[in-house]
Amino acid sequence: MKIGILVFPGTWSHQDFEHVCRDVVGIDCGLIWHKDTSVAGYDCLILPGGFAHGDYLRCGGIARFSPVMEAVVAFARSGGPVLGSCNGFQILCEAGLLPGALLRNTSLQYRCRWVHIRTESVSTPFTRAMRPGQVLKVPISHGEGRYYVPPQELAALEAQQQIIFRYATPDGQVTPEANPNGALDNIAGVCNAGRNVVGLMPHPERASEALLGSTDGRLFFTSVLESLAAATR
Amino acid sequence: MVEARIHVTLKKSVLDPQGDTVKSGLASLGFSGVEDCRIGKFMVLKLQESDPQKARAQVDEMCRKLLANPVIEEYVFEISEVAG
Amino acid sequence: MVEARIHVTLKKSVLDPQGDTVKSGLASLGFSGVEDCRIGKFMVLKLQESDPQKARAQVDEMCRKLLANPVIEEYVFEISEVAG
Amino acid sequence: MREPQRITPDLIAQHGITPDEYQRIIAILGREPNFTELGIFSVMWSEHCSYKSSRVHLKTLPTTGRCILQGPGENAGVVDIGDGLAIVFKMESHNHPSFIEPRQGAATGVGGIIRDIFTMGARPIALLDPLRFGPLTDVKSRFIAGGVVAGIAGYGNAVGVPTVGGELCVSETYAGNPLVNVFCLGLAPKDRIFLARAGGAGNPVIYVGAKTGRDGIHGATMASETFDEGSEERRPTVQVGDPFREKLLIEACLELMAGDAIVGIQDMGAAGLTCSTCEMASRGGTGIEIDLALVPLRETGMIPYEVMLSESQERMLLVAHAGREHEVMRIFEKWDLDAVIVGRVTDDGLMRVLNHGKVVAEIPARALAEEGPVYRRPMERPAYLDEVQAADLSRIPVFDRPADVLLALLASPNIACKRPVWQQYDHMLFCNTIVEPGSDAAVLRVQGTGKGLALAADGNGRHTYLDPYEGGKLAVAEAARNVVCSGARPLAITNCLNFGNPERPEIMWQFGEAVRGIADACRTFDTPVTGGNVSLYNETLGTAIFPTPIIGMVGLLDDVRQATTQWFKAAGDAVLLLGESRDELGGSEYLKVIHNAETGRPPRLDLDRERAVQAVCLEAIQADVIRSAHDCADGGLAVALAECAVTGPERFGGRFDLPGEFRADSILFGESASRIVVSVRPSDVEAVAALAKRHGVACTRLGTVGGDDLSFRGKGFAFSVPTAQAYEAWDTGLSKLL
Ligand SMILES: Nc1ncnc2c1ncn2[C@@H]1O[C@H](COP(=O)(O)OP(=O)(O)O)[C@@H](O)[C@H]1O
Ligand SMILES: [Mg+2]
Repeated sequence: MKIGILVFPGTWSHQDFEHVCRDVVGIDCGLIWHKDTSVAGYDCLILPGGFAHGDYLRCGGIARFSPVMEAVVAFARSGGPVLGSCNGFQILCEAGLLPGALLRNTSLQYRCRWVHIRTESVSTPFTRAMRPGQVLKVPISHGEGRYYVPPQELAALEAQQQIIFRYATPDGQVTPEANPNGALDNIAGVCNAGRNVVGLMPHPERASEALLGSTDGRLFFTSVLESLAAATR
Repeated sequence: MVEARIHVTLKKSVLDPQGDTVKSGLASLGFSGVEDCRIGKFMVLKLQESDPQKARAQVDEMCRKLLANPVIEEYVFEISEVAG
Repeated sequence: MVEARIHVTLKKSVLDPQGDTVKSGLASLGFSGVEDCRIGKFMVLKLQESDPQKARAQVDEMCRKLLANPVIEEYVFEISEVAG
Repeated sequence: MREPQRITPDLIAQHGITPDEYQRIIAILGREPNFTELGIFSVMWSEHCSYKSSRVHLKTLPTTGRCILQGPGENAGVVDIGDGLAIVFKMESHNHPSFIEPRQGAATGVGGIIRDIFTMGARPIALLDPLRFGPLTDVKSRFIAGGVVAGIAGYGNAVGVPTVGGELCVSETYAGNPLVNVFCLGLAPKDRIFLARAGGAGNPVIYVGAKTGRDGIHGATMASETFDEGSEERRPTVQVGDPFREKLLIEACLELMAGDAIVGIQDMGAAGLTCSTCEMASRGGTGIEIDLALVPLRETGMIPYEVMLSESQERMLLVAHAGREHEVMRIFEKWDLDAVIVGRVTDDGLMRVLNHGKVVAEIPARALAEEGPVYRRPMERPAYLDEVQAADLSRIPVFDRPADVLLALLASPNIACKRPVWQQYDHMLFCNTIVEPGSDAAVLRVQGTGKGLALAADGNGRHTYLDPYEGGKLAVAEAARNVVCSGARPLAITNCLNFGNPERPEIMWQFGEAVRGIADACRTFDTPVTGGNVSLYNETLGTAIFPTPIIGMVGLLDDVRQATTQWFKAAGDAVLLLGESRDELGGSEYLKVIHNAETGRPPRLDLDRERAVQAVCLEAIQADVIRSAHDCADGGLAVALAECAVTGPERFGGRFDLPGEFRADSILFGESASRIVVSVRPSDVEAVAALAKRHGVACTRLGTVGGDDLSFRGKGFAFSVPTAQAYEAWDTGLSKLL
């Protein structure tokens, strides 16, 4: 089983995901250059953080047209597990694989800090190893993480339990104070209708070793391992 | 050669904190009369294209595909002929 | 009530990395004819001010003081009357 | 821009070239220079590029040591950290550009120092940003500070190099002249360091990266130029940074340097194409010939003078082995970057610049790069020193409300929490950051080795103003102390020396004394100087800034798990002071904030005592007998104790007895050097005391961690402050202003 980590020009978290996959969790992984046109041979795709194409115009706006994205879309449509973190989340939204958009933080400033997120749904390939309502300690690092969907769509997301994470207090309260960027309803992560594509602003790869302050991020990797194993069974 | 002047603005329903900040910034500078402030993008493209009709169609496609995000933004543009 | 439509753009000789990147982005999308792309800001202000003359003077001052950065940017604006 | 037809004395003067220097140019060329050559000499022989005023002093700095692989002279210093790895680091200033356009000025400063690092073949993994501004209560200074921080965030975050620490100090002295220094550190395989040398006659010279525009061309000369209409647009333009392109450059260059297709590589920083060509030729003992017609241009109508002097960002020059060009081209094509062969290496030692095949400049490269003027400028002890050093501090009244003083100090911008700044910086990228901003030094792990690196930047302009020699020593000592408190052994330093106009004897004296202090301290701590940067002419209206040497110190932890933070860990722990408090109020933050006085003698630093105190702290950390260590600096002992109590993830109270038989404010807030506050398990007190004894270092029990208040007792005072209140003051002090 092999994880493919996409690299766009300006991506910078791919090394960290590679490190966690290889050195921490022990999953086979490989980098996929944005000019490649195939993702064959990979069982799971990760779109990491960074500033693809400098995040010029709109975060992820240009990256979604990279040659590799056709293959990514096909992989997602066929039910393959796809995770987008930070810039990767923004790209997935721009590509239409996830609902909504990510806007400039209400503070108008970049924010790099630890936050807590509450797991709203464990029925995705990336959250199945978590407990419902489990609070995770993970870092954020972004200037444009304010999640937005039009009101009517929000209701639909709620109804179909497509909201996967909400910013919360350490004890799981969803409060305005716990919201670092002004995201609608404290939304930190969502999934698509097929539930196989998940995006979130935080960085699980930065929270996968005790030495770095949290191991909660590992759950994303163990989850996808479990679900892939289950799928092949 | 034609020039396209494109305005991309946030939909009314979308909060514009930058606009709000500029508004309060102006207030603190003593400009009390500012009722509202919205901030968008202004793009000027020069196209190697003689036929304004074709140009218009092209630019509209550019906006739909890349220059604006329909979830949060709307766009308008004018086309004018300019010297190469 | 008057509305001011302000365009703030980078001076010609100032590098516009965003514009350049969007230009190549459009090219890779197949829009080969794009010769140049410059990206600036577009601001719409609503002012509690009946006298267009006064409004014009005010907005000009706002631009100089806050809305534009004279070191690298230039600005133009129009004023029009709108229903409160 | 049109070329002036004749080289007039005016034109020469406008290029900042003295009559003597002009004669030297004629001697080198054997003829009069043309306009392009004059421009080339003017930038290469400018203070910034030639170090003509500072060189004689910098020569006295210790630059060699066991682990030093590359000292000053290349783009950055290189230090061996074992396991086949080397660290590459350097600090640069971007003071003046940041004053003109804070955001872009700071951004391009970050871009520039990052290029210095990956030019050597190292992947940049960390930035520090020591900053100095005027009082943030002043609108202009707040605007500058906000712009600078936004610029560093905007560039550093996008390019993908975490900013893990820095400094922010405010003082009236910087109001008209902010300081923006940026430190960058990179990691490389020890045996794959690249140097900025041209070699092998016939080898192709390749230009890579952004196109060349009229960015940042020499203001003086433009002023002299006769403008025709529409030339408004052609005035020198502020450089705008493009972190995205820089990111591509990093990846492309590192990919290229993983192979052996290139001979040498150099970034185009100040004096862009001019500096990179003649320096590579000079270092390589070769010549270089380039044709400007081949240089990718962004603007039309640029004349050779402009192309050679342009400071457009995100450009590099490299020399490839003949026949390997295609490998270079292939890699840069992959990253969508321009790569153009603009010339070749020659063996005639000349920097020959052609334009469409016609020679427009021809200068001996070595003479231009290495044989510029060197001045031993007159030095004279400034008159103000007698006055400030003789100041009778006993005339300054002792406060009556110590609790309010403590709160005021905790809230003062120099001491208050810097989170409003560093939360705007990605400081976690690469999963190396073990100790985040907020403790004495940042600690990064070195993946795959179990080792760690501690990084700190320090420098106190007020101390250096009151005594330049002591100020130089104190800056190195505090930086080393910060690194030691984090559990690391100081390895080496880089520095940024920010001073006034060197043509004034008293400024030159300040400079010479500060450098002497830095040199003495570096010898004592065995931390050689691997490079740095000198920024002179930091003046407004004839008044110089406080002389401000900033030290960037790097330390090594053999076991990164021993990384130690400054905050208390548990109630019941004993709090000890390593080192002694003396009656030293001079130059303190307390005098400034409470009495608005910047006078007296700065704390005296006994280098051997300092070394001993640091040895105790480091051995105690390595023996795992202390739980926190914090150096005692701005605000003195009371502030240091409060910081231990409130700056961590968990807040504590504590009761403390402060030693000292002198005036109360001096006991509480005096800034005697060579002091470290540590907290230890009760069972370890003896072990630490024994260690201190062995090194002949005073070890005083100050008190115990615990409770909800911070209580202080000592000769002439007894008061307490609720921990929550102390935290509030410290936490909001800066955010209220920024
Ligand atoms: N401009 C800045 N950018 C990033 N971090 C900063 C900045 N200024 C201060 N810090 C961080 O805040 C903490 C406290 O800074 P400072 O009070 O200068 O420490 P010290 O007094 O021990 O040198 C340090 O970890 C430092 O790295
Ligand atoms: Mg310190």
